[in-house]
Order: sequence, then C-alpha cells, then structure tokens
Amino acid sequence: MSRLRELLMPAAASTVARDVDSLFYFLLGLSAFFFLLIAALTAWFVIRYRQGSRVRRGAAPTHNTALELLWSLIPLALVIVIFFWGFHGYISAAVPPADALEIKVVAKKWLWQFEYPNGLRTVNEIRVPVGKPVKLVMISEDVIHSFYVPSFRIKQDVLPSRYTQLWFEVTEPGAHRILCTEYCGRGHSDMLGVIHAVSDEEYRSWLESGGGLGEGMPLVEFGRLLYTRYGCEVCHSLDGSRLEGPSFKGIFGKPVRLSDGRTVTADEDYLRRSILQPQTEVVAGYQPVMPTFQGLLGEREINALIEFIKEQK
Amino acid sequence: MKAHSAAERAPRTYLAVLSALLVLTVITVVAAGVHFGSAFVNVVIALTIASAKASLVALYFMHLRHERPINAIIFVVGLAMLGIFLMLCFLDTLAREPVEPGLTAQLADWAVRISSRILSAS
Amino acid sequence: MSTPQATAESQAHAPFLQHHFHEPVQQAEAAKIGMWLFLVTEILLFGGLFTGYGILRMLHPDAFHHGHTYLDRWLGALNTVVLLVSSFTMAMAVHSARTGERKRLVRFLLATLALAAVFLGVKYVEYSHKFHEGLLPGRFYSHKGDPVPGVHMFFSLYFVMTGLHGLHVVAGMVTIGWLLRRALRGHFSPAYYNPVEIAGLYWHLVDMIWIYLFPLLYLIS
Amino acid sequence: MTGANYLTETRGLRSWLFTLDHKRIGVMYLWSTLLAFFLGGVLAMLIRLELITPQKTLMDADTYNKVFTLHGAVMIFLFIIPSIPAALGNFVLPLLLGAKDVAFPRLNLASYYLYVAGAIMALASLVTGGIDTGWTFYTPYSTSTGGAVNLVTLAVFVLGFSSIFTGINFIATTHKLRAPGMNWFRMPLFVWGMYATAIIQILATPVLGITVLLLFLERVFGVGIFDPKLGGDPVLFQHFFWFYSHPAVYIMILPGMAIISEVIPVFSQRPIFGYRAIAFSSVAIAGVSFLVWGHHMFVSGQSVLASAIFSFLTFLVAIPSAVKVFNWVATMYKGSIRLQAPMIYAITFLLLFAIGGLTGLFLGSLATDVHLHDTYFVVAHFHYVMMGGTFIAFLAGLHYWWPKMFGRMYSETAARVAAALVFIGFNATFLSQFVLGSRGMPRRYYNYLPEFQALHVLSTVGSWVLALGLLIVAGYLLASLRRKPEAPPNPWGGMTLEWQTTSPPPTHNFLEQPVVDRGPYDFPPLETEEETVARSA
Repeated sequence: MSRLRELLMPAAASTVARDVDSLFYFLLGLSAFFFLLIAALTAWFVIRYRQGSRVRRGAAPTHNTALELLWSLIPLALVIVIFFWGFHGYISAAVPPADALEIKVVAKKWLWQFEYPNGLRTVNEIRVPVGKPVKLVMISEDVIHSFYVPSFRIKQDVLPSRYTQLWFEVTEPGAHRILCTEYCGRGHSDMLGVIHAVSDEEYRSWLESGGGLGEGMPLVEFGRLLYTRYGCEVCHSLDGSRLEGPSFKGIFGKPVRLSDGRTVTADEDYLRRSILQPQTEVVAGYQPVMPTFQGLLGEREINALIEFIKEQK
Repeated sequence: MKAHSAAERAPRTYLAVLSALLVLTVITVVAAGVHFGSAFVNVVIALTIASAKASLVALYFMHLRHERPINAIIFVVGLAMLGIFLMLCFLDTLAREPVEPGLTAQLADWAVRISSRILSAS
Repeated sequence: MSTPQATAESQAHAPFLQHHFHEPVQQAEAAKIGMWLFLVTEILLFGGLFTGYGILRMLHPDAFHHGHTYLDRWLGALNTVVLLVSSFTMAMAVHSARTGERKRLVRFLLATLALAAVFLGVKYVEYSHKFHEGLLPGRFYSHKGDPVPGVHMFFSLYFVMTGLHGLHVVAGMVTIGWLLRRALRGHFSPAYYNPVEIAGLYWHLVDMIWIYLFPLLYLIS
Repeated sequence: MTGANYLTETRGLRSWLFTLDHKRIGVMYLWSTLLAFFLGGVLAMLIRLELITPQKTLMDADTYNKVFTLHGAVMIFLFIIPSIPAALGNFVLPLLLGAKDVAFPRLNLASYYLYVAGAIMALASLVTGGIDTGWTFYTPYSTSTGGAVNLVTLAVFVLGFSSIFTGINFIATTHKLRAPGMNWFRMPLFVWGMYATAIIQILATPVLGITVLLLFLERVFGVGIFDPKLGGDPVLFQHFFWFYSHPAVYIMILPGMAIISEVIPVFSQRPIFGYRAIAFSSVAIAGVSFLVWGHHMFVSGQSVLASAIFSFLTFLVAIPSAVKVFNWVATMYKGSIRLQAPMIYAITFLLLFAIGGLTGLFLGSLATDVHLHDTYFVVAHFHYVMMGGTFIAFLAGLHYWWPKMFGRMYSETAARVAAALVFIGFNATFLSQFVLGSRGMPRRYYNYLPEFQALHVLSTVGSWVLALGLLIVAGYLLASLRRKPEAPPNPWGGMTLEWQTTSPPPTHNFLEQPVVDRGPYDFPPLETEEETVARSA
C-alpha cells in the first residue's frame, strides 16, 4: 500500500498533509467503488440483455420511486460527509497559530523573494525549523502568482492587490519544492523554489550567519550559483540567444547601445549599475522590466555575478 | 385575450402610471437629501423606490399584469439570477478578513462581522 | 393548436404570418417570449455592471461620494422625467397600434423619438462638462484637487454605465425610426402589431435601467 | 429516398448562405464546428509533442503559451459550446417537436453569421501576435500583456451573442411550436436537455459579455475595475468570469446528456427509466449551476466563508448528474440491446463521464482542492467531462442522426475499430494526467521536473492513438457521403417524430403535420422468454 501512496502523491511532510491524504484516499476508494458498480452493471446488462438473447424480459418498470429516492439520498448523505471533512481540513489549514515564525514573501515575475523577521533576505530558497509553525505573508509585485508546496499539500494565490497568508508546520526534514501554479507568463514554469526543513540548532546558526550562501566557494562558481538561484537565467541566456534580456555571452568590455541612444562600454561599473538600478540604462531594443536587486545582493554576491559574466566569452 | 377587454381604459391607466412614476421620482430626489442613519439605509431606500418605479413600468407599460405568465416568469428568473450573482459577490468581498479557529466560533464570528460591516458600510 | 385546415384558412388572410406558424396569436406570443428572453440578457448585462459598481463603491465609499458631487443632480432628474414620459408615449403608441389608429401611432412614435433625442442632448451637455473638467475614466482622469484618492474609479463606472445605456438609447431610436417607416406604409393593424409591441418592451427596459442608474449615480449620500 | 429533400431541393452557394431552413443552418454549423475541432485538435497534438521532454522540444515558452491558450479558446468557444446545441440541436429540435422550423429562422441565420464573424476574429489573432493569457484571461496578466487580447475579447463578445440567439430560438420553439397533442411530458428528453441548456445560455452568457467588454475597456481606456494599481480587485474579475464559465460547462454537458437520454432507450428498445427524474434534473442542474462558480476560486484569495458555501452547493449539483447516470443504466435492464455505433459511444460516455464526475468530488471538497487546484488533476478532470462526456456524446448523436441528416448509412465495422482506438487513446492520454496532478505537476507548464517525464510520454503516445481513432471516424463518415442516399426513414427503430419523415427530410420536415398521442419512448413490448423460445422452435 505505501508503494501506491508513493506513486500517487509526494510523501506527506506537514501536519496538514495527513488529513488531506486520508480524505484523498477515501474519495479514491469511493470513486473506484461507484465507477466499478456502474461499469459492472452496464457490462452485465449489455451482455445479458443483448438483442436476441433468450432471457426473461417481461414488463420492466419505467420508474420506481423507492429506488430513485434511495439513489438520491445515499449520494446526498455521502457528499455531505465529504463536505464537512473537506471544510474541517480547509479551516484548520487556513488559520495560522499565533506563535508562528512569520516570513514575508514577495512574488514577482518569475522569482520568489523572502524576508525573515531579522531582515535576512533570500531568493527562491528558505530554511525553516522542523516542528515549528511557519506563517507566510505574501504579496505580488505584478501579476497573480500562486505559492504551492506539493509535499505540504498547501497552495495560496499571491495577489497584487492585498496580502494573502499561508502556514505550515514541517514534520519531515529535507528539501521540499516550491512551485507557481497561477499562470504568469513566460517564466511561469521556471519560478521554482525550495524549502529546506532543518533541525532547530542548524536553523538558528544559519540565521545568525546571514544565510551563509556560497561560503568558501570561488567567486565565479558562486556567481554561477547566483545566476541560477536568483532567476537571472530566466531572462539572460549564456549562448547568445535573445530572451527577455540581452545574453551574457561575450558582452564584457564590449560597447553597448542604450535605448536613449547613448553608447557605454559593458565594464564592471555598468554591470553593477544595471544590477542595482536596471531601469536607468536599458539596452536598446529591450523592455525595462528587470526588477532591482538593491538590498538583495551583498557586495560579495555582486562581485561574484560580475566575475561570472566576465567568464562568458 | 384579457388585454383587449381593458383596451378602452388603457390611456387613463397609462396616465395614472406615469403620474405615479413622476411622483416617485420626486420622492427619491427628496429622500436622497435626508440622512437616514447610515449610508446603507439610504441606498436601500433609494433602491426600493427605484424598484417600485420599475415594477410599475413592468406591470403596466410592459403588460406583465394581463398576459400569459411565461413572460413574467422569464423576467423574474432573470432578476433572481442577478440577485444570486450580486449576493454571493458581496458576501465574498465582505467576509475576507482572516478567520478564527474552530467551526462554530468561526460561523458566529462571520455573522457578527458581516452584519456590522453591512450596517456601517458604503 | 388548430388542425391543419384552420392553418390554411388563417394563413390565407393573416398579414405577415410566417409559414411555420399556424395563427397570428401563436406568432405574436412567440415573438414576445423571444423579446423577453432578450430583455433578460440585457438585464444581466447591466446587472454585471451594477455588481461591479456595488462592490467598488463598497471598496471606495468616500471616492464615490466625492465623485458624485461633480454630477448635476437636476440634469439627472430631468433626464429621468424625459425617459419616463417617453415610456408613456411608447405605451400609447403600442395602444394606438392595437386599436388601429394610424395617425396617433405615428404621432406617439415621433414624440418618443423626440424625447429620446432630448435625453441624448442632456447627456451630451453632461459629458462635455466632464470632458472639460478632466473627469475622465481611469487612466485619462486628469482632474486635480480631490481630497480623496480613487475618484477616477467613480468616473470609470459612470462613463461605462451611462455610455452603454446611451448606446442602447441610440439603438432604440433606430428601431423606432424603422417602426415609423413601416407605420407610415400602413403595415400595422389590430391583426398585426407585433413589432411595435416588442419595440415598446425594449424601450421600457431602457427606461427601467435608467430608473436604477439615476439614484445609484446621482444620489449618493 | 430519392425525391426532393432539403439537401437537393435548391442548389448553389446562395441557397446555402442565405437559407432560413434550420436543417441547412444546422449542417453549416456542423461543418464549421468540426473544422474548429480539427484546429483545436492539431493545437492539442502540438502541446503534447512539446511536453515529451522536460525542457524545450520544438517551440519556446512564448509560442507554447500561445498554443495552449488558443487550444483552450478554440475548443471551448468555437467547438464545444456551439457544437451540440447549434449543429445537432438546430437540425433535430424542430423535427422532434413536429414543427416546420425554429421560431425565429432569421435570428437563427444571424446566430450562424455571428459565429463565423467571431471565429474569424479569434483566428485572426494568430497573425496579429497571438494571445498568451490562457482561455481564462485572468487580470492583471491579461491587461498587462501584449498580443491580440483586444481582438480575442471582442471575438468572445460576438460569439456570446451567437450562443444567446440559439438559446432564445430554442426556448421560444419549445414553448410555441410543439406538435398537436405533445404536452411537456410527451416531449423527447433531448428537447428537455436543449431547453435547460438554452436557459443557461440566456442567463449566463450576458455576464461573459460584460466581463470581456470590461476587460477590453480596461486595456484600452484603463477603466481600472480589475486593475489593482487603479484601485480595482483582480479577484472580482474571477467572480465575473466564473459566473459565466461554470454554467458554461453545463451548457457543454447538458446537451451531451440530452443525446444519451435519446440513444440509450432506442438501442435498448425500452422506455427511459425515470423520465420525469431526468427531465426535472436537467432543469435543476440548469438552476443550481449558477450557485457554484466559486469552487474555481478556493485558493484565489476568496474568503473562507464564500469557499465553504460554494463547496457545499457544488456537492448539491453533483446529485442530479449522479441520478441521471443511474437512470440510464437502469434503462438498459431487461432491454434488447444492440451495440451499434451510437450505443457504443453512449456506453463510452457512461464510463468516461462517471470518472469525470467522480473526480469532481476531489475538486469540490475544500481540503483536497487546495492540493489539486491548477494541477494536471484538473486538466484530466475537465477533459474527462468535456471530451469524454460531451464530445463522445456528440459522436453518439452524430452517428445516431447521420442517416437522418444525410440519408446515408456508414460502415459499422470501421465505427467499432475507431471507437476502440478512441477509448484506449483517451484513457491513456488522460488517466496518466490524474497521477501527474496528484503528484503536484501544475498546469500550463512549459518546463517540468524530470520525474514527470514518463507519464508525459505515455500521455503523448495516448494522444496519437486518440487522434488516429478520430481520423478513422472522420474517414468513414465522409466516405459515407459518397454513397447513394438509401438510408431508411427509421434505421434504429426510434419512436420520436424525426423518424416519421423521410431521411433526409423534405424542406418543410413533414408531408403532413404529425399528431402525438403517446410518449416518446413507447416501444413495442419485448418478447418474453417463452415467446422467444416459441419463435425460434
């Protein structure tokens, strides 16, 4: 049985997930029963009463109030049970406990940005303690996105007009995938994130060390990690092909024509200005849609990215 | 059809209906100036006057009173669907605050919050 | 439903009776059912707008209250009276068509047309005042000095609702013009006056929609 | 049947383009909607091909987004909503009622031309930048993206009126043009189904009209009702959109059910079980379908109270559908069942619609919907109900009335082969998507996680088998048109009025006005066991 559970659903990893799974399998059993009932009856009638078969036919009833009442009330009772079971699960998932760790989430075209109460900011990745409730307060900067963690069985649209919230309490340590489920354009399927559920101490030490991303990693390699982790790859290709933004292939040191007609050379300063204030110097022929990374990237991260771009010959 | 037998007095009926409509228009303009408790009550009054005028037009000018009932049924079903759409959209917009744990506490809380919001709203 | 023989006789002398109907009353009632169904789609079309209006008014009550102060309450009231009287003249037109008085039918149709023109005239005055003041919908709202944000939302809805209603008034005028042409040609008689009656139904609905528009837009307290 | 019929009485393009005959309008609708289905099908095959590999296979993200948007829009607005009511319904409804034509023939032709205008505008978006918003046009994405969204929103507005005109026609016809002696409970259940569908078409489509009109005004004038930056509420757009779009799925399924309620009694040679139950449940579904639209918005920021109410009402609307399925199965009890093409598709409908309906329970209950919303589970659910339900019922209706429409029979063996391929291909394509969805694969994804590739490949191969089956269906049906029109007036032994006239019928449907004195399913009593034994001895 557990092998079937693995096949059908990702392993349940949050407190809420368990009742969602039990309701899911109850519904699966119920549906299988009714489907087999209908299929079996149909098959039996089609074979037994096929034209020309010698079998007692006589006057069959064209309506039978008792039977019709029966097969209306039984499904009605069943669906009312299912409703309350589902409603109970939904309410308990919708109400975050008071002492939950609150993380601010900002969804923008094609990346998730997180901010911890102590000001630590990360992109597309968060680390949370196991066994403690975590509450996400979410807003979007452009269109509607939707925060979905399959292994926690939770999902909530992220609206541009107001805050929506979501909470979970992880039971299984490990990495749990975040996906966007509300269609939001070209990078909709690239808005992937990950939740690392770790023990309390590891979480606390990670928090103090300011995220500790890329410790001891050479700059270029750290730049490549940031290139994927911070979603640069969604708009800037490495092979020269044109996406939402210009490709990084061979641009370092080259003259670049801007949309306002000026020409600048793509040196470290230009790259740094483009990372922190992307809207000021947009390359000709591209839209000013790049979000700013001001406050999101420390000095080490910016240097790593520039080194990585330099390497793209 | 019944309508033909009422043919002679029709002009007088239409005149009576028109004057009633004009009077109701005056009333609605005057009523808008008076402040009845909350803005919500004013809206309800304005809409009831408007509905009175609309039903006068529908019953007499549009002959719903003395014709086959199918037309009136179509009209009423249309209004019912509009009512459902209005009601459920309003209900959703009103009840959007975060919720309390526990089913009964939750339902009680909603009832209190929505009624208070409606009375004080708009 | 009559037998086939009766159909042949009634088809012989009933004017404008289409081949698939047995007698004129059946065709008239079918036409009215069809018209009422179309009126329900109009009610739900405007109903959607009223729902949007209601919800946005609840989200921005002060903006709507401030917005309505720019509307001229008396012009709105005048337009309401104009449309109510035009409903009366339209009802009288239908009555004259039923009783076969062709001259009165033509006169009442002309009166309805004239009143509709007056209505559109008043709307033109109001719209030009709004354009002049910069009170335009959504992005184009350029009026300065509002104590409350979001007043553009009121004017977005104002222009969409009254604009769509105005379009329906114009469509009504075209229909009445077409009725006038046929009335002058003597097409209508007590045995056949369907088009006048269903055009009347349409016109009364346009009036009913204004009956709701007037208090909701002009009289916000 | 030689002699003049509606196909041969007048010839030439003008006689078709300006016809007021409901049968010709039905046939024109049939070819137009089948063309739209073919285009939608090609787009579906492109989607499945792209999804063979997790990364880019043959197109980039923007093209993929435009392809799946157009697939959704074409299949819904250009095929599944008009197909049964406007194509088969237009042809058969007056015949079933014993009438000469629909109540408003000119309105009927206007409806067809509005459909053509809407189709041209929608397909013109292909060349003017395409639309990548999904068929749901959710704001603020739809108001901020480029492409031909304005054109397509106007196209949907126009198509809405085409649907409304059909609805007006059917209700007026059902009220006013029934044959002498045919009271409401002697009407065939197909007419009840069309009546219920027409109610929804009239009450729901106008709200779609105002929704796309507001979307158009928002893009052009920045009206701001749905735009958060101007103070609007994007969730309000979802309320407007789904107030139409959920009843629209009943505009799609009720005609399918209507056909099944005609086919199963005829091929079991037994009166339908629970005539009034089915008739009233059709109208009940039409009514309750307006109360449930919020189950599309459980995780969209809708309030918990509204979600609870919508979830409860959604379960109420499941009951009439379940009752109908039980009634159809009960009809076959003690019947004399012939497994000819229409009946094969009717039984396929029963099985696939049962799966579609039951998986709706997963999406109707709040807790499981949070996990399954906007995943491939939903894609599989609505394909089971729309394609497995409505399209398969459309095929059943097409095979059932084909002799009456064109006077030709088609090859039964080819029909059986095609039906088998369709059944296998369909289940392979969409059963795998249920598992994709429950394992957390979101819909409308261009790239996906490598662990899902196996199921996607299975689904793509399944779609090839399904496409092959459908091509065979098109093949033998078109081939049958080349034969001489020798179909008998009543090839299946039906008791409803359309079988009392010739195949294909004359322009005025009946040589003399039929009079009805008994129900639509009064078949001759079946031989008891003794009579069969005596007959064969």
